[in-house]
Amino acid sequence: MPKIKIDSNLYDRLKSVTEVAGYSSVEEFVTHMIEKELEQIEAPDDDKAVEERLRGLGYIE
Amino acid sequence: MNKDKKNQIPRRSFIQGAGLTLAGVSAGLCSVPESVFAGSKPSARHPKVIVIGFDGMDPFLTEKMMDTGQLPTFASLRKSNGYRRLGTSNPPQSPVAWANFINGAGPGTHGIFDFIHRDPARQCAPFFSAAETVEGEGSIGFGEHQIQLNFWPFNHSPTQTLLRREGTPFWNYLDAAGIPSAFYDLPSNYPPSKSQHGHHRCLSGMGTPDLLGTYGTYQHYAEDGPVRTKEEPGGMRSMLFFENETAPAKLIGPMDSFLKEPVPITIDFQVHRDLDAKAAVIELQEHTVLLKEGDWSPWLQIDFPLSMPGPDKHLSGICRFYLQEVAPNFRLYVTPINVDPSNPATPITEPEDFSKELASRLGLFYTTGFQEDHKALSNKVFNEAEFAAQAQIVLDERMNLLNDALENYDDGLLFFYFSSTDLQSHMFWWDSDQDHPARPKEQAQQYFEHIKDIYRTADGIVSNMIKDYGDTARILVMSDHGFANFRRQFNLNTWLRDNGYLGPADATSIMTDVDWSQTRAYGLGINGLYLNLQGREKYGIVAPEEKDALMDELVEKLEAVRDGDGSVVIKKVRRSDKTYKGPHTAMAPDLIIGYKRGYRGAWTTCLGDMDKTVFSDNDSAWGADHCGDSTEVPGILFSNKPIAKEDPALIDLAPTILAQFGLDKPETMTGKNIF
Amino acid sequence: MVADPAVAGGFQSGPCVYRTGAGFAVMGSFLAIFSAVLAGLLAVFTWPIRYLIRSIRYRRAFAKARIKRCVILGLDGMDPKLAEKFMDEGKLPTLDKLRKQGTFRPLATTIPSMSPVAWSSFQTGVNPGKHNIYDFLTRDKQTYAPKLSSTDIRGPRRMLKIGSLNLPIGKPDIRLLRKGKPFWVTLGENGIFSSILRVPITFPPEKFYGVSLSGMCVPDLRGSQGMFSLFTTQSPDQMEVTGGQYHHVQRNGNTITAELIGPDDPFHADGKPLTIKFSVIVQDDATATMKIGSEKITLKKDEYTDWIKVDFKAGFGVKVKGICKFLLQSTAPDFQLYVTPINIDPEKPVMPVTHPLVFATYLAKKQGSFATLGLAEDSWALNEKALPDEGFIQQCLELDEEREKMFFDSLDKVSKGLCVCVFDGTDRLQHTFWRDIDADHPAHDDAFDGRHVIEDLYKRMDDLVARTLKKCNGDNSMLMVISDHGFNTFRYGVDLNRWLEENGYLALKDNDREGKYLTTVDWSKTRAFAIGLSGIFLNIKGRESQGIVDPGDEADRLRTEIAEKLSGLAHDTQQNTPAIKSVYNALKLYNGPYKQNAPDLLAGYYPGYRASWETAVGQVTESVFHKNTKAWSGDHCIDASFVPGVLFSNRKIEAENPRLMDLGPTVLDLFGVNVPGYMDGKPLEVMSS
Amino acid sequence: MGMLARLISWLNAVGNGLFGLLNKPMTVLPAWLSLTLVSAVLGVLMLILFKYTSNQAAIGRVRDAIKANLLAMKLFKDNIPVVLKSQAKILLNAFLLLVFSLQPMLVMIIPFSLLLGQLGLWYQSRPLEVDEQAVVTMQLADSGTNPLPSVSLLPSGAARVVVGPIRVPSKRQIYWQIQARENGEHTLIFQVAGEQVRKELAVGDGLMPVSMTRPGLSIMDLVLHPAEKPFDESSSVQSIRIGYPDRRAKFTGTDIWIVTLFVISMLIAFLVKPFLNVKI
Repeated sequence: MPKIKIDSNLYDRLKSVTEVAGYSSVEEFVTHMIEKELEQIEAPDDDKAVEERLRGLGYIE
Repeated sequence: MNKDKKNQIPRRSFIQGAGLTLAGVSAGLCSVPESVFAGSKPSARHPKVIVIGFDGMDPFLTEKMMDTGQLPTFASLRKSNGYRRLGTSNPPQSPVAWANFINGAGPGTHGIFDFIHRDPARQCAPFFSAAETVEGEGSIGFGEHQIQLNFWPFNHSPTQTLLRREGTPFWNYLDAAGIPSAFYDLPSNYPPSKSQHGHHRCLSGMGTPDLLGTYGTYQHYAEDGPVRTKEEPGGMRSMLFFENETAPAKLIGPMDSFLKEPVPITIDFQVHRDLDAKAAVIELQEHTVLLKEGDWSPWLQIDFPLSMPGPDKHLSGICRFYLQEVAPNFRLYVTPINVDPSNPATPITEPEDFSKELASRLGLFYTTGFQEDHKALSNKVFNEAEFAAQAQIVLDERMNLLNDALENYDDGLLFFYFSSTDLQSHMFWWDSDQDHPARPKEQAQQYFEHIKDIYRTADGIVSNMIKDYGDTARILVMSDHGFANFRRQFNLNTWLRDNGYLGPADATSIMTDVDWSQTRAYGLGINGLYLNLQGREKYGIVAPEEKDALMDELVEKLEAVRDGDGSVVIKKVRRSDKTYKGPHTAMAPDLIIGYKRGYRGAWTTCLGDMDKTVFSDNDSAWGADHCGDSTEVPGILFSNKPIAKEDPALIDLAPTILAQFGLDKPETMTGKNIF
Repeated sequence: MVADPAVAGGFQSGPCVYRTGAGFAVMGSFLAIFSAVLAGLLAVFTWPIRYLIRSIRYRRAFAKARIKRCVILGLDGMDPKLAEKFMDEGKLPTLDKLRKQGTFRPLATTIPSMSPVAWSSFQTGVNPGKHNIYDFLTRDKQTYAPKLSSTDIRGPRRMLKIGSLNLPIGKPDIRLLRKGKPFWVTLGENGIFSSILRVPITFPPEKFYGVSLSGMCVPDLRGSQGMFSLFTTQSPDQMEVTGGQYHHVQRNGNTITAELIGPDDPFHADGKPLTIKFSVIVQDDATATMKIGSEKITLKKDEYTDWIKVDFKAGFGVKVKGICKFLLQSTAPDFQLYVTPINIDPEKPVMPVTHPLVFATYLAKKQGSFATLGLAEDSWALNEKALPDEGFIQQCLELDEEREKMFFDSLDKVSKGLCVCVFDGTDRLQHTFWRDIDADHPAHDDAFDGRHVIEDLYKRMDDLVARTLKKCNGDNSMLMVISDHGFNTFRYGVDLNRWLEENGYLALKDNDREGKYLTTVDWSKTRAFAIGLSGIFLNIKGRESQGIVDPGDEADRLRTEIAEKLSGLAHDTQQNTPAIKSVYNALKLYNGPYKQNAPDLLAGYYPGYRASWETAVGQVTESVFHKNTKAWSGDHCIDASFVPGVLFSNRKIEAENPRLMDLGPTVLDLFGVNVPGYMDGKPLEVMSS
Repeated sequence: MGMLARLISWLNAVGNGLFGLLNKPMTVLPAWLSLTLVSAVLGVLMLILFKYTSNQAAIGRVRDAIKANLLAMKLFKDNIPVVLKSQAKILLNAFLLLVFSLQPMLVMIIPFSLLLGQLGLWYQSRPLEVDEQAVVTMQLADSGTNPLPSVSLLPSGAARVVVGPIRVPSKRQIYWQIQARENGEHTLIFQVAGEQVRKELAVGDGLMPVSMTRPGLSIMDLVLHPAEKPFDESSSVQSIRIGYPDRRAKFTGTDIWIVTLFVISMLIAFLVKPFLNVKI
């Protein structure tokens, strides 16, 4: 698993707000930030199979 | 395996050993290994030097035979100024002589002065001079077993044999210069010397023990043998009892060193005889051997299992059976159990795998230092003809080995040693019209003729060598000493006692009943005389300031000794402080007795025993020897290049060989180039 | 003595004859012994070192613990009212004993009261705003298509194309979308071992100190949530049905040959699935033999086979390994063979379903193959009548048995720490057999009077609890029996999209009512749409790809407006009971970093109602209300206040209104581990026994 | 006993016939290669036989149990009682595995003993070379204390008698040392008290079948020495053995061909195992 370096001051700031913001860990916090940004930038995963994947879920038809 | 060879030798086995060593002394001088290509082949080509050692080859007999045209090859070498008598060592005993050859210098550099030395701190406790066995330490016991902790992480040293020879052998200089050298059967080189750079290889010669750790112990089985196995010097005898023409027997092997109280490993075997067919079947382990009367079996590999607390460990030995007689007295001889060259229990070559390589090409062969079983002859297990036949087997094997050595020889030094000229001479030599003390005159002459045959064989060997390598190689043929009759024995200790140097007057041995406070000098070994010196010997009484005078007095008196018929007995007595130079003279005797031809120190005096009379006839089958004064028994030296030096000696050969390869003579060597 | 030479020297190979024969045996068992001894020695010798490291690293492990072991038995969907009724009737003696001697309380569930949401809150001890699961489904912001809320599977990033070959480079990216941190991860960080079996929303498995087997939402081998196959000589009306496929087969004498459809060929872009041929030879009315791959199987009518291994060969020596069960339903006049969805083979899983990876292999070796599919009970086969009631019940029983084996093995293996195991049969059987106990249900059939599927289920669970308790006796174990929600009837579906359309919030293109997945919606005129089982999303500008609602005041106003209008929505005039109790504004309901991802509004239905089947998948029908005539007749996707779960314990818990999200903190507290600040749940006060 | 011995000698005759067909191809190939091929075929045969004679289902279960316990030791390594229990179970199951292998072993033992007997003819010993010597041992029937009958080896061009006959009454054996004279498959003819007795002698330098012993009617001997017609129980001669030298196997560096056979056949069997779906 690749590791990313973060400025230690930034890390301290992150850490101090992680819990307040409702994250369970700094990693979760950072991951969420990245995911949010990626969502804006990345092309959608053009996946026809979405429908397939839902098949059989008892609650839906 | 060498457990019984300790620093201090039990008296009984010591005497046995002494006899063997005597044999070795004489055998030793002959052996010069050939140089074969060693280790990694250096890219550069090197000069070729081949040295053949005929142990104990005598110049007087050789010259006589050359004069009568019986040795044409030698004679032609002599004609081209390629022959000299070769000065031997002082005393001319094998360990001393071969060490001189090896170091290119006298005994002061290698520290070997006799086959027996004594420890003055323990007054006169004797020990072998050439090698010593050091007891191992750090073993652990399991019940009746013990295991040597000679592996990681304990690394305790196991029982091992150490070579006592000091100084640097000349092949080390060759090895360092990248020149290959190979030595076959070189004496005084067991355990086989290590090669630092991998250019040296050798098969150890005289001094190599058999699997029992002795210098050779035959086993003899006969219907008239002793009911309980009986040991004798150099052998063991047992009785065979046939029931329905089948007799059980036991082959006695090496000590089981994994037992706290070691006992020999024995292998049961069966002997079946067929009186009508005059033949026998021997079943031993997986071998079934059929022998007619007078047949020798091939070499048989015998497996000796050691008792380990874990998996069994095995020692491999080899031996041959010889069916002497089927009826009326069934007699069966078994050679000493030799170390198996294809699976050596103890290294007998450098590198260790060299012996396996040889065995894979040649099959099995004798590996002990003394191969001709002279003890069997001395003990009357063999008659003369049987001994000669067995000696012929040895010679044939060695000829075979020589051929192989030459086939695998490219350049560098090849040294090859023959013992036949020595051990057979000890038993068969008689170059005199006088009566042989032990056998009728005609018979003595007949056996002497056999010795001459061997000389002719030697001529043939050299002839082939000259034919094949005369143009490309420097060929040297040498012996370490000559030979002389051994008709009369002189008991030095009896003489010292009778002349008031050793007391009391009724003493019988310096080992038991001597009074050291009455003793100023004692004899030990074949040629050594020691003063009982204050501050050196434990019970020394001779004050240092008296030493010089006492020595001069002894020299004078000893040189004046005459036999009953008025013959001179001792040619020269030498003071060691005026004879030896070098860093290792501590063990040297004070005086070295140089006997005339025909005389030698008595069998008994070697270990300090006294006889009733000073003189006695030698009635042993061992009827010839060479342990006289060095000037009495020179060796021979032939070369295919004219020899410049007038009086070459053993110590000159090492510098000469080095010079052939363009190497300078090291400072420690006192010999000189003979060319 | 030397033996007879003919024996001694001659044929050394004599004993070797036996040696050769014995070779296999010795080799086989030698390897086993060797590895055992090696592994054992390794474990024993490194134990002190590991112990030392652990004790240094986790000085506090168990130091302040008040219990040695905590066992949580999850019975998905067990309803407190039903339980209470059966207890009062004396049908659940063990649970009744817990009620009297320990604890029995309704357990407040999450809004919405759905398993993925509820179990996520259980795992993490937080409200959905912090774990990001609001429904089974969420919508794709780009395409408006529904997608699974818990797991995101993306194919390998790169493909190597050679002709028609499509070689994947690298592994597919499988991502768990549940956020937050399960409390057993926290336990592990404090040196406490856990065994977590089949808790929903744990796929893909996360790393922690312990073992886990993923539960609900693990896909089958084809990547779906479970697709059965039915091979029949009848000509079915349609080949594709919800949750499965029909295959028309020909009978040739006594032989039927067909192909089992597997996963897509990973090496071909054309999307053709891999298949495996099989043949069935009918023996008589009740038996047939089947050959599939290298296996030969005897089929008996109305009996499931064991799990059969099916290897789909994809070329290049790659095999995609799956397992499935066969059920021979009839041989004549029509041949009919039901095949369960093809599960990932746990012995050699193509996707990780356990942590560590070999835990699946361990379980498979220990107890044989077992279902790995998240929703293993094939309710769609029942809905589509591919399975009769008995066949479905039998399936549930067999799955529960598998579950029980691994659960009890965990109890044996974990003597200190946490054991959690969730049983799904309770949920699936209540969903499908509620019609039996609700006489007013559209799918109710008087013919079923006298069968007690649900009652039997509760009794069976009571027995399970009894046996679990036995294993917990005398070792300072705390047992909790919990459910994530309760149950109620599901008579009518509510088509929220139709309601939105009727009220002018949603418009269709060309009045097309056939398309699913919101594909027929006219986004330029749509301000709100519903998808999933309770959620309504606004079509917000910048958030949805074709959004038209301004995110600010307009959105706020719209939320309030729809919520007000929808609350109290009542069924047609004959029915006085309203359908919707209240509509929640997610932004107010949730707190946490992910609440923006939640549907804007959540509908809380009254009992008897639920989002309609059509709404769930984004189809817009012509009426708001639909009769539910499916076997799937019970549900819990209604207002959370109607369907709390249960909490039983062998210890007294002093809390009037315990919540599902309080359990994690409670366990941490019992083990003496500080409850992290981000958790919303609070430790319940547990009396020492 | 007699019946069984007769059956084996009949099977041997069949085996001799079958292996006789192999004569040509075998002698063309070098010994190590033919042995390797034979080993490979044998390995596969044994595997197939094992599959159909063993209780595969039970073996599969036991192996699964072993693997499960191995994994348990890994998964629950911090729980020492679990580790120790798993270890004990593995040992128990390993023993069970042995037990389950007994049945196929018993089935295999008879055909493979006969087969190994045939292979032994080819690979155990090499024929004598010209001028090479060997010991011939004749075992006579045990007829109490009667003196040994007069026996002689009739002179032939095949071999020369170097020593013997040597008569060993205690073992009722007679020995000769013979020296081979010329290449070929010869027959030694012995005159035993008016009766003539034969024994094959192989001289040559290639690969040829070498029958070390012409056996009597003992089961073990029949299995080990299939090539020659066994002596009748009533015959005054019970066996004749020639002490051929061992053949050395090139691959393993050992002189025991059966080790090569064993190693290669096991190796092949394990390589082929997954394809044949055999549980061992």
